[in-house]
Amino acid sequence: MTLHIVNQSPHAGSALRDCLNAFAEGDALLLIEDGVYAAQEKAPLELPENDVFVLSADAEARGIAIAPDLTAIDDLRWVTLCVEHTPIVSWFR
Amino acid sequence: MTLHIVNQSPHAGSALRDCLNAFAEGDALLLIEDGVYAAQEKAPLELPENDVFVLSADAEARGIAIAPDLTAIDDLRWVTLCVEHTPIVSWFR
Amino acid sequence: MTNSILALCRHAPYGTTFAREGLEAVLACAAMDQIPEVLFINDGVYQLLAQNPQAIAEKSLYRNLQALPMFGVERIYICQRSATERGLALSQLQLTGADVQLLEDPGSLIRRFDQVLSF
Amino acid sequence: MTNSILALCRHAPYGTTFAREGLEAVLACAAMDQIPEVLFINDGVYQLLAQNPQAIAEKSLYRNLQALPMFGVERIYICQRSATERGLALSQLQLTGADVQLLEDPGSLIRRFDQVLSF
Amino acid sequence: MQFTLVVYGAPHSAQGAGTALRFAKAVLASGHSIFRVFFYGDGIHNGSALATPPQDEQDLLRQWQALQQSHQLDLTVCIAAAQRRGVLSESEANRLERPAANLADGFTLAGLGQLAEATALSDRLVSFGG
Amino acid sequence: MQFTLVVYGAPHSAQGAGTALRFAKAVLASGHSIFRVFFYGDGIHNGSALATPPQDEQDLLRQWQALQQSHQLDLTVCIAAAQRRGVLSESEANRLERPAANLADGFTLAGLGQLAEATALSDRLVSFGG
Repeated sequence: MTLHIVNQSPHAGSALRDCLNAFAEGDALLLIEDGVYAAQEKAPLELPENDVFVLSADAEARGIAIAPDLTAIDDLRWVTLCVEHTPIVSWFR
Repeated sequence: MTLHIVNQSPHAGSALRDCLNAFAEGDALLLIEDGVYAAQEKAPLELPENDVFVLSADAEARGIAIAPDLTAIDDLRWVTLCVEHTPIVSWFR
Repeated sequence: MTNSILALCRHAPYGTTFAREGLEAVLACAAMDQIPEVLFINDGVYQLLAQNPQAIAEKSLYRNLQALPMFGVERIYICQRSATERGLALSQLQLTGADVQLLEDPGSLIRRFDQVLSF
Repeated sequence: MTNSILALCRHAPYGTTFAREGLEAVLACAAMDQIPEVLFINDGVYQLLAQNPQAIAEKSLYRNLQALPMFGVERIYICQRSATERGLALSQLQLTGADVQLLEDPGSLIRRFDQVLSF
Repeated sequence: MQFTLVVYGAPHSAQGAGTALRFAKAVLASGHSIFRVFFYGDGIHNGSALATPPQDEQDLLRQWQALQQSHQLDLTVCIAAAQRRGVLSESEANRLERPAANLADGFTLAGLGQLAEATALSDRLVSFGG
Repeated sequence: MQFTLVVYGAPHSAQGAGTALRFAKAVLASGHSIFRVFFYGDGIHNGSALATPPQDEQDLLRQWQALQQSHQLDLTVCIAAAQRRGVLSESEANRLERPAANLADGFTLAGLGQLAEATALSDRLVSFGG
């Protein structure tokens, strides 16, 4: 199952929308960098119900409160996610 | 009256939408670089009725057919547009 | 007579350097007595949300923005639509010592200026 | 056994260098007998629209893409949704010598591969 | 009229670098003058003497240099943005104890005050995104 | 497991450069190994020896170099992307008749074949956007 990584703000760029259009059942999503703006409660795009992760360093940096149904993770857990999934697809710029 | 310049694809980034949200009556819009993808007939965003210009070098480069109600211009006409307007605002990335 | 200047701050902090380098340019203008007015719009409104970027080894842009009023940059606007779309209230977007104003019509603000710097 | 590779081409030509440098990477993989399959998706579908970039002093990416089948890169997909959203028909998006396939479900294609290179 | 151009795009990365050059030529061809071209953000890479594009790609550096010579253009590279990104003059390389300098002939390193001045004093300012 | 990292972001321009470094540290801290870090596109600027960030900003170059030394990391900079953008080794600078070299110690210039090989042979590939 694929791990999708999105680093772009959902307001500024299409990366998250593009990713969700290529999302398959059972895939996981990780929001990093400006991607964490999609992790707020009233974010513009609806996220998958399961397996959505948020890099906590980036959320904290930006002062973002992560919606309760998402999972905040650190860098080590990110590595584990990569071990658990294949392929890994980055959506950027 | 303001001249707005947009260089981003309307599918990939928010620059054009952001620009249109800050557009005032009588302003002019110039689409350059990947912004010319908004100049096609079935583009995703509705453009102002008047004073929308498209840099023809960029449209030609990308193989884009410019919608008939828009004005294709060359670099010299772009300079004239800048002389005729103030301020000039670029919306990018 | 020199030109009136508006700085248009459109980008979120940290993801790119537009926000940081925009602030540096605004402060440089102010230091030359070419004091710009500043409009935070689109993802730029996130610059004014309190931040804690230690974990990504960055300086706090939010804290550095607080220097604007000390440099005489006091006319600071926030695009209302941008804030609302992002679920942000004016009370969350503050600069100490500045009268931050919500703006309904950015287009009519922009055309008041001779020059606009985009960041 | 080496990994299967998908190249995900998401960017329009010319505005940035992702498209050009993506093509170079795909050709390099093919030259090493690690032949990737290629998915044009999002603004990447514009790479397959005939181009004439002389006026901006660029080489034609479109023309260079035609080299893909000669290097053995023959499994080439276009995201149907991306093409439709941009008003493009399959007949406008062709590579000489390749059987370009329209793809309805990019997610299930992607997960067939071991590695995905994004451009 | 006096134009100032602000360039945010790096060559061989964003089209804005090439667009700015074309616009500069059009300004001069129209009989206007250029007060300053200010390279900021990633745009500072336009001033790198080491960029060596393949033969069949355009060489923006030589074109900027030719324009600078023929029109005495003021090509100013923001010193703070350039330091961070590794474009240094001889004197900066010495001062910062770095092993080499790579600022191209025809370009000058200077502070953001030059952007402020150009914004205040030129008739038109046009920015070229990254 | 063997990881390959592909870095598209330039330091002091896109956060991806710093994110890649943090991820590399986490990979090593987790007991996995790094097959290669491949710097492509604007990411090649990570290999510039001349980048001199202000004292109060992070110095990614020194951190990559320290990691390279402690873990014998393979830090490969794409030679074609680097030529275009002006990051050259001594031998490239000589060959291309450029006035200076600026590739940092610990980094190696090599062709895109190194990306192909790493993609084919490592267990996981993670890309860091610009």
